[in-house]
Amino acid sequence: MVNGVVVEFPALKLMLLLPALGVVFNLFLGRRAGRAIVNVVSVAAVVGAFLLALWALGELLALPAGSALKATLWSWIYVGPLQIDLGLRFDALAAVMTLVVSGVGSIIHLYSCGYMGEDPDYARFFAYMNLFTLSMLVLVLGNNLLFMFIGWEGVGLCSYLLIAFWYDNAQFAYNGRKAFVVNRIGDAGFLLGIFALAAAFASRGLWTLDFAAMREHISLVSSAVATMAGLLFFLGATGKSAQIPLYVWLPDAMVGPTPVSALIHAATMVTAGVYMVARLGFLYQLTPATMEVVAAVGAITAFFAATVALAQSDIKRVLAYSTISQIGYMFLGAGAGAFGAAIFHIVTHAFFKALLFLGAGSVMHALGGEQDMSRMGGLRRKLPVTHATMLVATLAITAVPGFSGFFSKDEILEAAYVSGHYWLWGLGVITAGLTGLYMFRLFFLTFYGRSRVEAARLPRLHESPAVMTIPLVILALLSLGGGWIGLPAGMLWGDRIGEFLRPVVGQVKSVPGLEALALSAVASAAALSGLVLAFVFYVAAPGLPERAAAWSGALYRALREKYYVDELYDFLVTRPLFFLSDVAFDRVIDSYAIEGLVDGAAAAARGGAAAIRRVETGNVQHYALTYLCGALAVLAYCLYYSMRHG
Amino acid sequence: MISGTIGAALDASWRPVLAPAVVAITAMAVMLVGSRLGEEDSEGLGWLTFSGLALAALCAFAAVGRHAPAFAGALIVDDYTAFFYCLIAVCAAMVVLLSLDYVPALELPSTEYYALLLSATVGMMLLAAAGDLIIIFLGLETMSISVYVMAAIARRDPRSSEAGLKYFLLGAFSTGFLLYGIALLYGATGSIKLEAISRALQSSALAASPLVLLGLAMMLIGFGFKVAAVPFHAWTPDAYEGAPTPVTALMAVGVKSAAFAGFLRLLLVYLPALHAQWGGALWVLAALTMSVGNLVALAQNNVKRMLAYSAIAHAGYILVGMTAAGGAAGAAVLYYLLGYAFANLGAFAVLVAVERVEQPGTTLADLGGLAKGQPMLAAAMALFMLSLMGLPPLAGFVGKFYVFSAALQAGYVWLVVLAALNSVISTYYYARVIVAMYVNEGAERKLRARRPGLSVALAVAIAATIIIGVDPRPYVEMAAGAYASAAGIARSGVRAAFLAH
Amino acid sequence: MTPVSYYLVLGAALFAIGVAGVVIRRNLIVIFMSIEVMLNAVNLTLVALGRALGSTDGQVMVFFVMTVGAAEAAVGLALILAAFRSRHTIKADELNLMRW
Amino acid sequence: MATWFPIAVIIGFAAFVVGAMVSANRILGPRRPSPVKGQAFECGNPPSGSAWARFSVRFYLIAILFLVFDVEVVLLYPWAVAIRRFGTVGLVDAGIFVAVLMVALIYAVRRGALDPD
Repeated sequence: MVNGVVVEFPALKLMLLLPALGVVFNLFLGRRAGRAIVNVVSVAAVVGAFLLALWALGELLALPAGSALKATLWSWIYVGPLQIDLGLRFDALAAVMTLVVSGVGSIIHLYSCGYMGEDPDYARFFAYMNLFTLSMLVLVLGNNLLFMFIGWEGVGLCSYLLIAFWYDNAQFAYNGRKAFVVNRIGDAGFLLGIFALAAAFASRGLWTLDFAAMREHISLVSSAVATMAGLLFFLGATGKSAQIPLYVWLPDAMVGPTPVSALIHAATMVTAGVYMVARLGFLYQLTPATMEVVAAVGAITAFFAATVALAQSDIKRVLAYSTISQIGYMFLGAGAGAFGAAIFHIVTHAFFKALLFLGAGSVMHALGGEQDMSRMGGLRRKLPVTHATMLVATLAITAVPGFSGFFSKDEILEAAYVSGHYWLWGLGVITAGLTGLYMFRLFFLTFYGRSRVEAARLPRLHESPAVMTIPLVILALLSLGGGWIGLPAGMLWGDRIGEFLRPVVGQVKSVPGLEALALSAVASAAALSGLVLAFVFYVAAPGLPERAAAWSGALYRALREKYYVDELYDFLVTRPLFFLSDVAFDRVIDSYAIEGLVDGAAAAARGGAAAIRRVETGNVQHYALTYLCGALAVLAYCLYYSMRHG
Repeated sequence: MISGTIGAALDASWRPVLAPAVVAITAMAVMLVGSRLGEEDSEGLGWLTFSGLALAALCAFAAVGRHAPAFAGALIVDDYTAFFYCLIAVCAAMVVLLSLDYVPALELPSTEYYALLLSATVGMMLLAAAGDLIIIFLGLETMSISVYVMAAIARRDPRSSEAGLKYFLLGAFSTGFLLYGIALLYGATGSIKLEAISRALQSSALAASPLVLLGLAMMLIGFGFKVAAVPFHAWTPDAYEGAPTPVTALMAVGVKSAAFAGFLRLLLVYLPALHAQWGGALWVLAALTMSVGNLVALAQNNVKRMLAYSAIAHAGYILVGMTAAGGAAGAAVLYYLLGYAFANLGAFAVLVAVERVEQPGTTLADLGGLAKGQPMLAAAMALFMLSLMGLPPLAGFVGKFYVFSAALQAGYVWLVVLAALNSVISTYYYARVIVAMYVNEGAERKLRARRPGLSVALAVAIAATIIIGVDPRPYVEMAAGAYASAAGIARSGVRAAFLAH
Repeated sequence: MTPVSYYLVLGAALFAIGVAGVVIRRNLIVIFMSIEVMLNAVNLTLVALGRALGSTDGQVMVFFVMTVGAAEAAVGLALILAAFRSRHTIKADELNLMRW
Repeated sequence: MATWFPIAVIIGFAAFVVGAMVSANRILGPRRPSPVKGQAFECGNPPSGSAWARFSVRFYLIAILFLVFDVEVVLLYPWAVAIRRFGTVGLVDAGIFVAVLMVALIYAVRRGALDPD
């Protein structure tokens, strides 16, 4: 371990204060202040945080490797000898994440000023966006698990509120419920993981939830506990980061405003799970079995989501599945021990995926909210800037050599191969091919071919205003060049981001240059063949996809219907829970069962309308009977106890 | 000479009951003044009640810093008592603030309303201070009988009288069980003083006697009713729904705190020798209470009814803490009650503000679009829901964290896992309220002009919910000190188990 | 002298009769009377135990139970009256405005 | 003991006869209930109105008040028995108790609970 120093840096608090002020202002004064001031305040809050992050980065780079900046807000909870401070810690890992969150966040806030230009509820929208930025900063800067959990819950809440921003009630009732249930399952995993880890340390006399301290003393934790805690945390990560089995909420989340999808459901929040696993890397490295699970879930999710993305026609849904797939890559990297590569992929993914969403938003903006790709096509001349920037992003996500996605994905696949996960590496390569296919399918369907835009919308087709296109251009530049901070070791200036992160996330094995080159070549070839296939299908011979779909029949239907997983979950989880609540407890136990007890089985058997009429409760005597049954149970317990012990 | 004797008697024995005495005198004053004034000046009566309660909250401090039996052991005066005197007085005062414009709006008989509120408060305080079985019974009944009538006080609303009647019938029914338990415990140990009972039960032969066990079981059943533990909970939703909203707030907060105060003192402080006996029963009650409360709450559309099931669920979490027993658990429960009280009071305050006169009872649909029309009210309600949900860093989360950690330290791993899963389920129905306010559209509604009292109550609840959660240390110290004082262990003893130094 | 256990058994039987009455009878007044039977069963138990133990606490307790019981009776009858006025029934199972 | 035996026989016989007559009625008698038979017997006239005659609520109120005050006074008996032992303090305490009852009485009077109609 490299010996760094920890330096007090109070300006970190300011980084949280700025968005917090933005929230308060927008929530309570926003409507009165008017649109222009709201725009300025909310963007300034995030940009200010970004500038502070740059300043902090400068300070950090001046310190020896492995150092960190810290600031303490106040001491929060005491349980036994356990003291939990609300403290901030700005080390290399947090630095990268903070820059991504505030940097990409700034760009998306700027874009939102244009995108939400007509919405009457802009103040509320920006209040939520600033609150989200605040929570996300807490999540990445928190120096202990509990503080991180505050941010974790906060981003979840904001995501929920922002998804709901444009929902109509009926949809929300169903989708919101699903998103919520699924996410809470993950959160329960996280919370139980915290308890497990805290208890494990406490049993060895160490009372802490602080990352640095836990990392130092991780050897105190037995591998069984580490496995359990690791799996629980990973369950939390699958919920937040939309991995199998808890990914189902993300595609539904796409009904929110597009900047929200870009910020929350692509660039930042959904990668929080990866960040958490990287942050707890010291825990995962204790247990190879957990690492295997992480890697396998990641690779399988990547592949699975890519296949679903092939058959979707809603542009944002394709992007949602592509996000799930890319995060799968990140977990593959993390599971293979290459936490640095996973974080690197978070960075590049934030650039190109935010760009893709914002580009899609620009298209939708031009088409009056149309999301169905079967009603797009031939847009490249009408939307030149959007087209050009989307092309860069699509090339980047396809991992064409030289674009940002290439470097990070390459590192991940190399790590998977080197660590001996040959099957998962193979799956990753196939997925790379699929990525090329479905992304260029999206690209060609949108911008090339015959225009399928509804005639009524054609005259009003226009490129988006500058406040929206400038962010696109900035992101395009980043997608193009952002990967160059992590070149393969030994090439030019080498893997700068990897070296920067190494003291925090550790080192991975690498392979000799020639072998690495061969691995890259295979992956790139797969990606490019996907690209070519997409060209053939959607530009050169547009009739082909129909025939292919007809030919594959059931498989295509399964893909289109997302393997029917939503239906399965609804059947297995959501409905039983509500059935239990609604029918079992409410109607049956409270009334039916007791009614049966009172009047004998005959009454219950009378059935029909009579039974329904008789299955009335609110009857005070049923309550008394419940009470009596409870009382008898308690008495029976005591009798039993006294017989056993008396 | 005589005045000297009386003076000494006052000093020796009145100081500990200063707070309930002030409340009782205020109650009589309200009866006398109110019956003279007639119904026009209900607000004046409200402020009279409020000032009496505020004075009582101050007088509560007269009990701080001593641990002494008073009235020959009938009452116990210590920091624990002072803590609950204060909490109960504050809760009741907040309820008065909620009632100020509610009582005239619904044309409730204000003299009776405030007098009953005060006598219920006296009962709660006595229950919290009870040092023998008679006072437990008297406190419980003074509180309950007053609240029965308060629940039924809206005579024009048939649901109100139904709520009162149901609450009364089941309450009296459960009183029978509690009383039987008291009789058996008295018969087995030969004393009604808790201190003496505790000493008698040190002998293991007596502790295992069936009479003691039966008495204990009956008392569990009786208290189980008051704290709304499943399966003794069935009255809760109906009573909460039908009662006028401020009365519901009193039931959810005051009655519950007082009942837990008595229950906790009885079990954790005086019957720890029987923990092996009651621990198991409480385990099951806690598990059932959490699960049923949360699951049934999912299906509710009436907000008051939903809050009733939520109150049941929270009783379950508190029972988890009680199951764990010990200093850390006792302090955690006290802290939990503090956070729970303010979040709930706040939620009911919002309901009072939103409720329509012509149609009391608020459904989720009624909350639709509240965020647009009343952003402050909606934000406040969201805050309270988040705290009840247990979202950090609000009071609800910290309370749960303490209670669950105490249970974990005591080795109740599965109970904590169940509790964690339950709090996951609970987020759903709390979130529904937020969604209703922020997402759903609703018809523009004319609200009653809000009087300053209600705004003050809201502000206090908001501030408390945030402050108690964000900076819990002073409140945790207070809770730990209170429990330590009751348990007669050195304050540092509980600290060591609970607080870092 | 009759052993105390006789009284205890009688008390228990009375208590059980009261409980059964509460659960079975539908007339609110009768339910209420059953509750009074429960309370008086406890009173009997208390007096018997107090005498057996030679302490007055039991008897004192009975005084309080009686007074509280009277207050409860007053309130209970008033509540039943109020419910009867608004609903015109004293059947327990017809008070079901609120449920589920 | 022997002198009690005939009495026991008589009691037993009486019980048997009563039991036999009641059960014979049940076993032998035809039962065809009809609405008319179910009516209350009012000397041949059809019954009118409910059996729940309305009393003035005043009766009820006074009865309740009597009940409560009557029972509260119970608490004074033990005090009266031991009055000398409690001395001045006891006197003051009892005074407070009575004062509280007085407040209730004043309240009841002011509310008109004791007014004659």
